[in-house]
Amino acid sequence: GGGGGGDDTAGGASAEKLTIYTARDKKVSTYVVDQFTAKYPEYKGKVEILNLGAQEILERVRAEKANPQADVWWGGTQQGLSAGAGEDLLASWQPAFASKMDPKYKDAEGRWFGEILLPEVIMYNNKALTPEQAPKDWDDLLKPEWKDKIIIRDVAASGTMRSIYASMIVRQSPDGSNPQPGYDWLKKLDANTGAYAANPTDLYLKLSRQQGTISAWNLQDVLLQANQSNMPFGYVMPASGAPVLVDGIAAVKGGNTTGAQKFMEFLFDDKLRADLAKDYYQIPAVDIAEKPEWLAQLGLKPLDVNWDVIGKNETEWINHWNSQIKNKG
Amino acid sequence: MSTIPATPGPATTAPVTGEPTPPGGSRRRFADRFSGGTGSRWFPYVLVFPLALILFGYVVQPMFATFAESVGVDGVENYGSFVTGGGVARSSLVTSLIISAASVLLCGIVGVAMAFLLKRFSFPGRKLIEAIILVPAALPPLIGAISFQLLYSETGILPRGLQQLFGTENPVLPFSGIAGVLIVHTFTMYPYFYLSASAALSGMDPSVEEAAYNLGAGRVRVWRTVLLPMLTPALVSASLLVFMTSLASYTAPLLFGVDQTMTMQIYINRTNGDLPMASTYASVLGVVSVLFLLGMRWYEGRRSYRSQSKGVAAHRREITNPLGKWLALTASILATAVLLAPVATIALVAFSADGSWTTEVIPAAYTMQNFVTIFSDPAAFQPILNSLQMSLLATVACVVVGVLIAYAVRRLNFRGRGLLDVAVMLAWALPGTVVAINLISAFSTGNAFSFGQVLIGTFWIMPLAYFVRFLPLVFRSSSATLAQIDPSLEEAARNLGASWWRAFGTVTLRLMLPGVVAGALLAFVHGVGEFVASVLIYTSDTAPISVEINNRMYSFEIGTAAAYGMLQVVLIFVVMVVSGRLEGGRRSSREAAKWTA
Amino acid sequence: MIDVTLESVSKRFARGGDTAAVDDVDITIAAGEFFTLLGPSGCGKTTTLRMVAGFYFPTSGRIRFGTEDVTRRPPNKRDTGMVFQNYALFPHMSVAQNVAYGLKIRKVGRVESRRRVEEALGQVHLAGYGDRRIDELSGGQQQRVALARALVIRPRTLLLDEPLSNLDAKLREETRVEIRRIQREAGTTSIYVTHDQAEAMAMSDRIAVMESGRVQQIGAPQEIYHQPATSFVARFIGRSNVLSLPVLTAAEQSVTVGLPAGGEITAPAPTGHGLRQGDTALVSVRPEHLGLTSATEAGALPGRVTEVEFTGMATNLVVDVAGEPVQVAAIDVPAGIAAGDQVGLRLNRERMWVVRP
Amino acid sequence: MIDVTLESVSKRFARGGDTAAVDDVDITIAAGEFFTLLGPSGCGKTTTLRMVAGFYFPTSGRIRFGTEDVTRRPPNKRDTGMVFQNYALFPHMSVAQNVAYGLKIRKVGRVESRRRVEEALGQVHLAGYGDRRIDELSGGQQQRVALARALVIRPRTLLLDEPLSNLDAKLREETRVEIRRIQREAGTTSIYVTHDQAEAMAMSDRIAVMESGRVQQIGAPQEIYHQPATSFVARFIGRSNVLSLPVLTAAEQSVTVGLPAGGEITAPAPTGHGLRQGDTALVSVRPEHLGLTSATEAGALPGRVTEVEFTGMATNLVVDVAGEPVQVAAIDVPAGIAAGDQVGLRLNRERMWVVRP
Ligand SMILES: Nc1ncnc2c1ncn2[C@@H]1O[C@H](COP(=O)(O)OP(=O)(O)OP(=O)(O)O)[C@@H](O)[C@H]1O
Ligand SMILES: Nc1ncnc2c1ncn2[C@@H]1O[C@H](COP(=O)(O)OP(=O)(O)OP(=O)(O)O)[C@@H](O)[C@H]1O
Ligand SMILES: [Mg+2]
Ligand SMILES: [Mg+2]
Repeated sequence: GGGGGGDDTAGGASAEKLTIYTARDKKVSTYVVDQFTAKYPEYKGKVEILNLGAQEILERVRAEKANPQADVWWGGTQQGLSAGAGEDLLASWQPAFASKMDPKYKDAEGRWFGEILLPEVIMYNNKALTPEQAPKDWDDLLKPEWKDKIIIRDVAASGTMRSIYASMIVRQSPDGSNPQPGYDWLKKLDANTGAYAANPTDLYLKLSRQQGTISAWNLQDVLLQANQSNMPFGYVMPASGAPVLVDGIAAVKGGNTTGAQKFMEFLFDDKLRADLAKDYYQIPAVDIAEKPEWLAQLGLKPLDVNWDVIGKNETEWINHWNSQIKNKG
Repeated sequence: MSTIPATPGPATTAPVTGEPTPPGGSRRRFADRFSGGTGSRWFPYVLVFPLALILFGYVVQPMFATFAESVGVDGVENYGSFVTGGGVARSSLVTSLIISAASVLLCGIVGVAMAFLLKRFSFPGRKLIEAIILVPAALPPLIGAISFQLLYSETGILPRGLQQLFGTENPVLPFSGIAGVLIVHTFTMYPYFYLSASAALSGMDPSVEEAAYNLGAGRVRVWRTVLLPMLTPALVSASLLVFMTSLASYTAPLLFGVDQTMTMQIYINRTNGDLPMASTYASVLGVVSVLFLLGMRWYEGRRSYRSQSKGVAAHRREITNPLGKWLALTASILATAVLLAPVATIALVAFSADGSWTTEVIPAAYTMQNFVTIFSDPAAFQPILNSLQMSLLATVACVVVGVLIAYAVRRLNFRGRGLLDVAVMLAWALPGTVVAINLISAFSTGNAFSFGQVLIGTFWIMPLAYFVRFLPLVFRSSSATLAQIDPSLEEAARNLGASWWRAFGTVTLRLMLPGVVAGALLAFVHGVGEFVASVLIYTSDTAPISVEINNRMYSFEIGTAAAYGMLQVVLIFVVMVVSGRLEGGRRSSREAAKWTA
Repeated sequence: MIDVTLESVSKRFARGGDTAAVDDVDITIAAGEFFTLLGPSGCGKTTTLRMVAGFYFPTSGRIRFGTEDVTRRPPNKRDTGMVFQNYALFPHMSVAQNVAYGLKIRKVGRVESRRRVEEALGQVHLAGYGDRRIDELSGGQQQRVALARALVIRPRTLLLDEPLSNLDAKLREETRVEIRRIQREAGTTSIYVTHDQAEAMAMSDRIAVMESGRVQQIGAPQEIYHQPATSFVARFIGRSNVLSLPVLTAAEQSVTVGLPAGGEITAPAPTGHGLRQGDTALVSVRPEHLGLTSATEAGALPGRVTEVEFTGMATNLVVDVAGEPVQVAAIDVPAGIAAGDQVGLRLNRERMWVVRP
Repeated sequence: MIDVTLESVSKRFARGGDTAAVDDVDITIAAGEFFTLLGPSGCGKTTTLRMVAGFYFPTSGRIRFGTEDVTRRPPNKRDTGMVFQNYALFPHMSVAQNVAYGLKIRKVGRVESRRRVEEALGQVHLAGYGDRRIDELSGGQQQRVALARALVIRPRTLLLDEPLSNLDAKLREETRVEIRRIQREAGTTSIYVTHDQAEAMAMSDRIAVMESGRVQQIGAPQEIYHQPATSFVARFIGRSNVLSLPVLTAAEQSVTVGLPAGGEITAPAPTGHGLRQGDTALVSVRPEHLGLTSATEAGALPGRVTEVEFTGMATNLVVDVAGEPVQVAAIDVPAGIAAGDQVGLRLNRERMWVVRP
């Protein structure tokens, strides 16, 4: 095992060790790091990747605050990263790509930056339903024909789902002052929900084994499952728009800043972004020149919601949903 | 007129000198105290102090930190929510308690029944079943629980199979909610009961059982009034472990959608960022566990379970009907099949092509691809080696420390005995995440417990975490067997001149061995499968097998994850077989044979 | 009425060496009889008892209760009350609970049960110990609990395996009177194992003397004592001197033998003894039936005292008669008698008996 | 030379009721002495022994070996060899391994160790049983293994807690000779617990008689037998009739008492007996010192036989003398004597003794 992360200068090598905590898929992270070390050979053998869940990254970074082990926090929701920033865990800086980025996709103080966009769409089992049969918009989910056909990844523990549900509330009360119509809507959705899935895997299993036929999920994963794992999944871009989540990256405060910054700059390399978009269905948070076909044809329609309102109220709303609505519709 | 000397005969032994104590006397006295064994008033403290320090540093103090956090902000309100009801807090607590109590009951029935079948009957294949029977305990996290879903849930093999068989409209007998949680708990935790009950059965004084038969008690009654009560220490030990595991169980409620449980609420609150409330849940969890522990201690302490017989009674009862043997064989095979079903399901997944298994009862297409994928990765074996190495290290440490604490708590008289007991078990009651976070906070800078070393980011933090988490397993099961052993055996050894250490090693420990081995096996198996704590402290060099499985699960490579899971199962199975040999498979079948000879 | 029958019962243990622990034993015990198994340590007493209780199955032979074959009947269906040699008390129960166990199984009411438990504890002098834990009792107290536990259920057959071995003489005597009383009142058939021959003599209706798994003699105490069948029995029951003496003439029920110091004496012998003139007869004489007299008395065996041991009631001497050590127990010995003294031993023809080897 | 000293040693158990298990015991044992603790079941013998061995600490008082205070010395530093009342054999070791255990600790070489183990097993008549597992032995055989295990290490002090209780008379006698021989040869100080008073008499240099945790009398066997200090000792050691008789005249070492049937007799009494005319003296008479005679003989106590029990060597009778049951042991009783017969009991003034209550 290696010694402590950031202060490991032994051997007088030209580059310090770089430790990355990532919530990205292992295939993605391996691919990116391979490209990175190809470009910066001094980092060969010096990059250590730990694949963790987004929540675990937060826990780890938080617990290691006194002696940070990680340099890069790669992959986390806007909420998670903001929490980290709020707890003074993240380093603040201004990379080159920041200027190209829409301010709503990054932290104002430069402590984290959006990397990819995750539109939340309607997913369906395309063995059980034809694209014509699938619901076209969020409100279609409440139709009686979908009674018990909907599978939902359990909300409280999932950043993705929390955002979708909060968006559904904000959709009906843009300033968040009156969540009641949203609650009513969610209650009807709960009535149609056949089962809550424990985690993504569970969701995929339940859906593919037709315990239900519809779900709400992020586009990237739907495409990945359908194209790489043979899953019978299709998606519908909701007519009224998809809530778009930002998944980002940050440099950990007290870590190997040089390496972290070099890595983050590299991640926004145009070529790399294009590859990731093509192979891993990522929608970059910055504009890229060369879009793969699926992205060009996507027709992404963001749902117009105020994320600050969501950020402020999410916990309360989700707690309410969890205790008053879930399984009661 | 008699040959009896009126006065005592002359002494021929070396006379005792009447000289004053030599100069070194006082120092020798002092040394005596420390080598003085159970006799010295100091001994218990000398033995226990380092242990208490470890426990304080790694378990108690972090627990207090958790508690402090929970009362820091809105403390009264947080705890109040458990009392006032209405909210989630109270119903979570109640649900958790119900699940735990029911799990104890179900695991008890399955575990003790298996122990009885396997320890009291000898039949062909018994040894194989003995090795297999612990495999369910080794089910990899996540995929293990998923295998239960694949088996018993609405879309599972069994309900769908029955549906097809009977041609019904809906799946038959699907398990969901609490029932589903209980089925997972039963099949993964019964080994606690199985192991401790079998260790206790082999250490029990058989003549006591005979006495009950002689007084006219039938087989059932003997079990109810003599054997089970005599197994109390073992059953208490297993109940504690099962109760606390169920209380802290996370994956099963998660998968079966029972979200009003303590652990789910801890997780949800952490995700919400409400750390004080999460800590409150964790503290309540700890308090409930401690209360349960104290209750069990009291219950167990009311009676004695030591053999009081004169001499050593033969283990032998000759059974009249050979039918019993064959019934036992049938029952064992059936039970094993049921217990192994989840493992078989994982195997099924491992050999099926990803995405090929949707609405069918069993997969339609089979492939070796998953294994090829794993083995084509040059680093495929690294996580396996890591897990083996780390849990072996931790197991060794658990055995050394756990056995000594068990001895101290059972046999020595000192202040704070009960506290020590509680401190050890607390580590088990705490969720793994909490233990890991505590360790990170403790070792992210150097401190006294690590001799000033920063352990975070090193190899050592992992075995240390396993040690802290799994110490209670060894401690409990050692303590249970110790309760049966007549202390006069140790006294005899001491009387023959053995130092405390020697008497302990050659007699007490030797007689405790079945329990120690049972605990060590559990610790090892759990170490190999540990995930929740590992994921927070592993480094890329020390990635354990569970993290590897989890990564593959995460990217929904369920086939390769299952293939990895199978490797883990096979590994554990091999360890079981080997340890079965080591621990005297011959002896155990001989013991069993004695009951049916 | 015959109550317990052992028919050519043998028991071999897997690791018991070549010899059987119990070897072709035939015993018939009448209903209500107090029957004792007596024999040296390791002769198979416990094994026999355990077969009757149902804990061992005979390797061959059968066991009957009355006319029923119970050879393979489970122990809990035999209605025997056994005192185990190792006590086998339930450590997780109090003294009273131990004693009450069998009553509970027999569904005796609570009040009645409490009464009987108290009575039984009183009978073994443990009144007031009911609430004690077993590990808080002395060895002898534990043994008495074991006894009370077997007595209280008033079983059809009592099996007592050295139930008094850890009690002092006083208590032992009192307890054996108690056992006998209970046994007689209820007419319980009892099989009693003891290593104490005085106890066996005092209590038993009949005694079986065993050696190395075989029964040597079965008979009433007096019969076994006065007319031992073999030299083993003669030596084992009480003490006995077995003198090898030349047969001068043999009658049907007596044999006249020559004495080493000259002279002859006629000793009673069992019918069918099969001895003839010229054979060597084994004549058993008990130490207390040898009178101590002067070395010169006519008809007495002259010898030299080699050992003197005071035992309370009597004084034991060993007298060397023509190279053979002869044991003598005398109540009133001349004061100051010591090793080396020359004495004479007076024989009593009525109290001699010819035995088989 | 003093070897073991108990100074006002008491032991109370947490749950032992009000009374102490051992109560203010003072004992001094000389080096090489064979000292016996004798007393009824539960009187505190084992507790005393365990304090000497170091398994219990006295609640108060001290224990010395020679001049060293060992009250709190750990058991393995005491060099005592103990035979436990419950044997405490190591079930996971063979017979030979059990016996060899102490030798191994004493680092005796393998060859020598094997030799000594075999010798010890021979001494307890278990040669050839070395490879057996403990649970394959009979009760008496297990007890002998426990004995061999303690003897083989030749400890400084031997502590024997009823080591022969499960052996037959024959073997017990042989074994006790063996124990005495080994003990004498090595000059081992020994504390022996037994419930068998004949054994205590035959083996011991001195005996302490205990009752309810207290020492009643310490003395040589003959002294205890013939001059019991208290009526308890008189009754406990052997059997004794303690007659309450009115004191007519009292001398320094004797007391003259009146007999119920008229007449008087002078009985020896311990110095300082403190009796005066008009007091009631307790006079102890042993059953075997009462002669059976005709009811009419002058100076004899007339009475009526109420019980007759045959015990082998002697016949025990209970004779009712003026309402008091008096025990009689007679060697030669008139044939056909039975309950209801009128008899006379002849007193022997030499064999009477005045005791404290
Ligand atoms: N652990 C204990 N707790 C309470 N009382 C006890 C304990 N051990 C012994 N006693 C009591 O102390 C008294 C003395 O016990 P001890 O074992 O010394 O008797 P003993 O003289 O050896 O009797 P025995 O001949 O029956 O073995 C007994 O009345 C017994 O009940
Ligand atoms: N399980 C066993 N395996 C082998 N041999 C055994 C077993 N149990 C007893 N024996 C042997 O069988 C013989 C008879 O044993 P048993 O217990 O019947 O003797 P016992 O007459 O009761 O003797 P004791 O008076 O010593 O209790 C003994 O020689 C003993 O060693
Ligand atoms: Mg026996
Ligand atoms: Mg005792």
